[in-house]
Amino acid sequence: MLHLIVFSVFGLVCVAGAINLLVQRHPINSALSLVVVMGSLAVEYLLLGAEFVAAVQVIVYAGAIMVLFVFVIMLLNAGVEEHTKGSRVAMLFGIPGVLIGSVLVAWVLLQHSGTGSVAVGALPGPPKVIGWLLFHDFLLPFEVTSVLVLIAIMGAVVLASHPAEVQQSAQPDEREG
Amino acid sequence: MTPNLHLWLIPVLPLVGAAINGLFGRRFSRQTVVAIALGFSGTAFAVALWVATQASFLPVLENLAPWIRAGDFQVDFAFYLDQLSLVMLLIVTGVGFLIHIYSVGYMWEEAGFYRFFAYLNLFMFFMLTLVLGSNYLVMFIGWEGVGLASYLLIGFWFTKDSAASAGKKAFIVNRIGDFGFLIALFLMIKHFGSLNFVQVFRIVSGLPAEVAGAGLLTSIGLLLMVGAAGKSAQIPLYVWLPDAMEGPTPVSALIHAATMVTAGVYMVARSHAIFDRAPQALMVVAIIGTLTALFAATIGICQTDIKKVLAYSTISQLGYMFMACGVAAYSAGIFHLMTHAFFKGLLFLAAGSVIHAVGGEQDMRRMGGLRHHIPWTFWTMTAGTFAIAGFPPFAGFFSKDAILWRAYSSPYGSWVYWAIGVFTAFLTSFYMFRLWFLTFFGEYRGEVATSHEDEHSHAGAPASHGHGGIHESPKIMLVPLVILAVLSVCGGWVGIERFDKFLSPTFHAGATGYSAEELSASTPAPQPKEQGGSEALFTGISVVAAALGLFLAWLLYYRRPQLPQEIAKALGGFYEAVVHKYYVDEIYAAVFVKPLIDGSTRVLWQGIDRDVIDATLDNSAEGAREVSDAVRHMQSGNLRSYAGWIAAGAAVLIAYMIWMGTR
Amino acid sequence: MNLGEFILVSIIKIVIAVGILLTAVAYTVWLERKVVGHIQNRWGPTRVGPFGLLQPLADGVKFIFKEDLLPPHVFKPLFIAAPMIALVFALTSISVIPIGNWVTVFGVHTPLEITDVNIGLLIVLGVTSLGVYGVALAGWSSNNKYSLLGGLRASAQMVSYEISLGLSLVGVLILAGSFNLREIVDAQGGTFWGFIPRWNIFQGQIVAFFIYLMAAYAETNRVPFDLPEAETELVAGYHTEYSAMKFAMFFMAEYANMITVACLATLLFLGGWHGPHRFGPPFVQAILPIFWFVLKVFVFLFIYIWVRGTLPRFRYDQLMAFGWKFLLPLAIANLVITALIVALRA
Amino acid sequence: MVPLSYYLVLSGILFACGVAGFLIKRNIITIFMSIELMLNGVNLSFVAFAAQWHALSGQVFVFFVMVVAAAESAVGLAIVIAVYRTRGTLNVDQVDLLKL
Repeated sequence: MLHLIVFSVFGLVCVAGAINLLVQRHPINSALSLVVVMGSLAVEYLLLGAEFVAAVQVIVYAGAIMVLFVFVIMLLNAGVEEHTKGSRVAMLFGIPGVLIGSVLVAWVLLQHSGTGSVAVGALPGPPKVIGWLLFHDFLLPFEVTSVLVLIAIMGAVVLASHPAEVQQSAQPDEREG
Repeated sequence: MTPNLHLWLIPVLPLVGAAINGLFGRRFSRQTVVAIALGFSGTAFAVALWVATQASFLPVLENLAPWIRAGDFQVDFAFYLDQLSLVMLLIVTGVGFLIHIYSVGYMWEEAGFYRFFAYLNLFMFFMLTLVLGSNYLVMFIGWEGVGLASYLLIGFWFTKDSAASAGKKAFIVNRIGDFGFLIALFLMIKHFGSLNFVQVFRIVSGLPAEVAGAGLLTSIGLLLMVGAAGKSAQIPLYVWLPDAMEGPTPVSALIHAATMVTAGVYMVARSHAIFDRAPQALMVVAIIGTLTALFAATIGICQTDIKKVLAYSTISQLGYMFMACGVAAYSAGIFHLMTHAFFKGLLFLAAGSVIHAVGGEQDMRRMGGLRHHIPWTFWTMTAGTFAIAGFPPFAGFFSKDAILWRAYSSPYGSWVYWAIGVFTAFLTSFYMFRLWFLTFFGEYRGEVATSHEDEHSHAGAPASHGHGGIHESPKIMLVPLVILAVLSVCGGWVGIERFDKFLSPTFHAGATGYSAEELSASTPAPQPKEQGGSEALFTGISVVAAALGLFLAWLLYYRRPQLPQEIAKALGGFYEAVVHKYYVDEIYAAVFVKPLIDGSTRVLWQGIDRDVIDATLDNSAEGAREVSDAVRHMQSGNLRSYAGWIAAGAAVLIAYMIWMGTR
Repeated sequence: MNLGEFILVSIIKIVIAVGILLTAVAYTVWLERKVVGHIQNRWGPTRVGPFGLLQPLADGVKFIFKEDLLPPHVFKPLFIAAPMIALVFALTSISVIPIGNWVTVFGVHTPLEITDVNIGLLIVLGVTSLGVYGVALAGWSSNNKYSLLGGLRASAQMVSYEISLGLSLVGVLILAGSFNLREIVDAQGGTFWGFIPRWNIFQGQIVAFFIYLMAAYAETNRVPFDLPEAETELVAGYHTEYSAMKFAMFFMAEYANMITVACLATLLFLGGWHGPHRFGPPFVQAILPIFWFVLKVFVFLFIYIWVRGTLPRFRYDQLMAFGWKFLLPLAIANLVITALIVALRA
Repeated sequence: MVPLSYYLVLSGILFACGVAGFLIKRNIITIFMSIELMLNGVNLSFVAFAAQWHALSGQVFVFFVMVVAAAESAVGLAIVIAVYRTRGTLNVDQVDLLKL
């Protein structure tokens, strides 16, 4: 019972955050809603016993990725979203498509809700075991992702770095400051 | 132990020369080009001579590399040398080398000097490949290659419309023959599973002879004959050869008299095992040869262009060779091929020398009395003329006499062949002496040769010489003439019997299934059909025919030069027909070319190509454009639209999956 | 222990912990003013109470009663939320930090921390990594260029140094084989050859300790890495527009973070509550571990203040270059070497 | 005991919200956040399935998803910065040309 209550509370927080993300017109509000979603998801992970995943969720998603988002929003000083009518297709086909798809999936899932249920901490994911899995069964994907991250770092640096002439004109200013 | 003869060297050497001259010749001086061209072809000749000294080891099979391996079917790059190919090898390299030398003098002033020698070397390469190939496919490479070289050389003066057209004509007519040849090859692959001479002949000799009816071997034989007729200018595919005289005279001598056109004869002789088993095909060969000989000779009588006369004479002589092959007297055919290469090469070169002397004029009616001006040419040409006319002891006498005798005495022969052959010999003698008298005797009928360049520049021969008057050719042209003249005189002394014996391993090898009668068909042994004594009588008749020709020519063109016009008037329409080569070109144009062009234009081009194929493509392109016009609005560049499509598609997929899952 | 008892004990512990923490924060401020004052050859606070000991109390009263300014151009919700976020996360992280062994008080057996979890270290890291939102949002919502620059600097700096910080801890984790802070401390009990304690700092993690030290200074925006609030260029950085209690929250959050970092350093590198041989009566023996712990934290905090009093500030590009080009490679090298040694020993 | 399907429905709702955000929002950064939301929804179902089938590899996959998400957001945000620098806008409706 407690499990269901906790699940429902944080599930509702999750959904509320997600909907707030859609409703808010300022990106920074959306970003904070997303942080809330991630935080409550971490709690859901804890409920399922995945404590390590929950911690990493907070550290990586909330603590790093979303900080990056907030940082970019601040850097670009992104303002309130304009309401341009750019795409009829998205409204005519996309939104109904999403609605139909999600309703269908939910319907099917709830039809079979009796087939399986999980208890609190159903599958503890201690860091040691997960580390073992990562470095043995998933060693190759792990290494490949490391290469991916390296590429992403270089790509981000190259993409976001100023063009040469801007950099040259910017450097003296920095020194003066 | 068979020594390694390095046969591959012989064709490859000219190829290297052709490659060097063709790729870099533009920057070389003429001397360098000559050195390269003569060096490589001369070396090839030397290697061929050395190979000939090793003749005791024949036959030799040299397998260089595998080419096609498909299941059991296998074709290799392999060379095969036996007595037959050795004879051809020596003719090709020897005569070819002499004509190379001659060309240096003849072509010296031409613009595409390096190009000419590159082509000439290329021709040598392909001709040697043809001769040395150990299977039909390698032979076919050479076969096509010499066609290509011939095309390039006929159209050497490609800026001249007639030369370009003549080149195309030669190429296209040859395609018809090659078509037959190819089908013959396919039949062999299908039924014998091999193209290797040795294997094919072994299989063929195991088959029973097809005495009546058109079976497999007859079909193959006839198809091969079609190929041979194309390459060797036999009825009905001879029409390209006279036009091929548009090319430079050395080319006419080398390709269109001495070597390439004899490839058909070589091929038939090489395939003797097939023809021996297919008497029907053999008969067709003989009939075609005989008719061609007679037919071309009659046309030759009325030609006025010195090279055209020689061209028709070539066709006629090739007819003799086919006649010989057609009566299974292959060695006689090859013998005549050899002597013909000598004297016809000589005649062409001498004719070139004459043309050179009179500054590009080719019409005999404007020559005359040249014997004092160009004595060397006159005497060599005389040797050639007597040789082709068949006077003893010149080379042509021996070979032609052998053919005529075999045509009668062979088990496949008939007196009809012999009679036509003798009549043709008379005609040959007549038109050759007509040429001789018109050119060298009487008064000079041309204009005084100071400003001949304008009017003769059409002729293609070296018209740009900055010399005046009639003059003898340079020594570099005369040396080959003299050598060939000596060969024309002496070339036949070897005699048909010894030649027969030399070639007998080729023509009798593997013929285990032969009956004794057939075996002896190509030997001069006494025949049950006729006593040996009558051979002398036949020889006498043919010599008399030749002499008759000489007399008639003397009468008409030396003694009473106005007589030919009167005879022509008397003959009327027939004479016209002969002058116009029996209107064969016109008939071909009306029967084949025009319907083909009309059909292509109306049906294939305007009907199928434009209204069906083009229309299909145009309409589908138009349709695609219209559809794209409508659909491209989807690709607006708007990210959210794309996402909308994806979402809608995903919804459809989910719905489908659920529907499938709940069914 | 039933649910009610659990909740009761938890509440008591939370109240005690927060009380101790806030007091510690207040007196860390006092300590800093005193120490820096003496370093700068002056007295520091002396007027309020003996040795100025009541100065923090006076400051608190002042902050509470000051007018709470709300500038007109700020983004109000976040402007108000930002200091709360900062303080909440700063205080939260203390909840998993143990200050001693299990004790039995009034018949209740309980660890000397609010809760003992398996992944305590990760939670501390996660919560501190969330602290950056307070600073960043404060800078952005103030709608002021100095604040914005401060906020930007803070977020970039904290994200950058978090990597080095985390990597410097991995060596310790490899040695201990656990994320549980209590187990990590337990692994450091005992001595080498009877006199060198088996602290991680003496187990080859000395390099990691200094990396941690430097990264921690940057994480807490302290000198010499206090670029986000560099007075000379950014007025006061991200809290330029803040005053009264909101400013006090940032202030408290900063010092609470310092204490958290000091506790973590003590737990991970300095052997936690382990000290020399036990001596004295049972009561003293019970108290001694806490004493050792507090002493180590105090030493660490003293170093903090000492550094503040002596070192100048970095330039921003130097700060980033230092973090990415020096600390990070060093931390990785330390990690690799530690892993190699452990693997070879095993 | 909570039925597995509740978790899955929650994850589905999050995912659908992400898709809807992609469709509705005009700001590139917000759209990016919608992608992260979708990834989070997927992660939840991974963990839920892991608990259901007692297979820890489900949790390991979450790590890979996170790593990929981190890499993707780093590169993506760099692209956003580059786009903003050249176009001066973050509105996707105005960024519909490949070439300026």
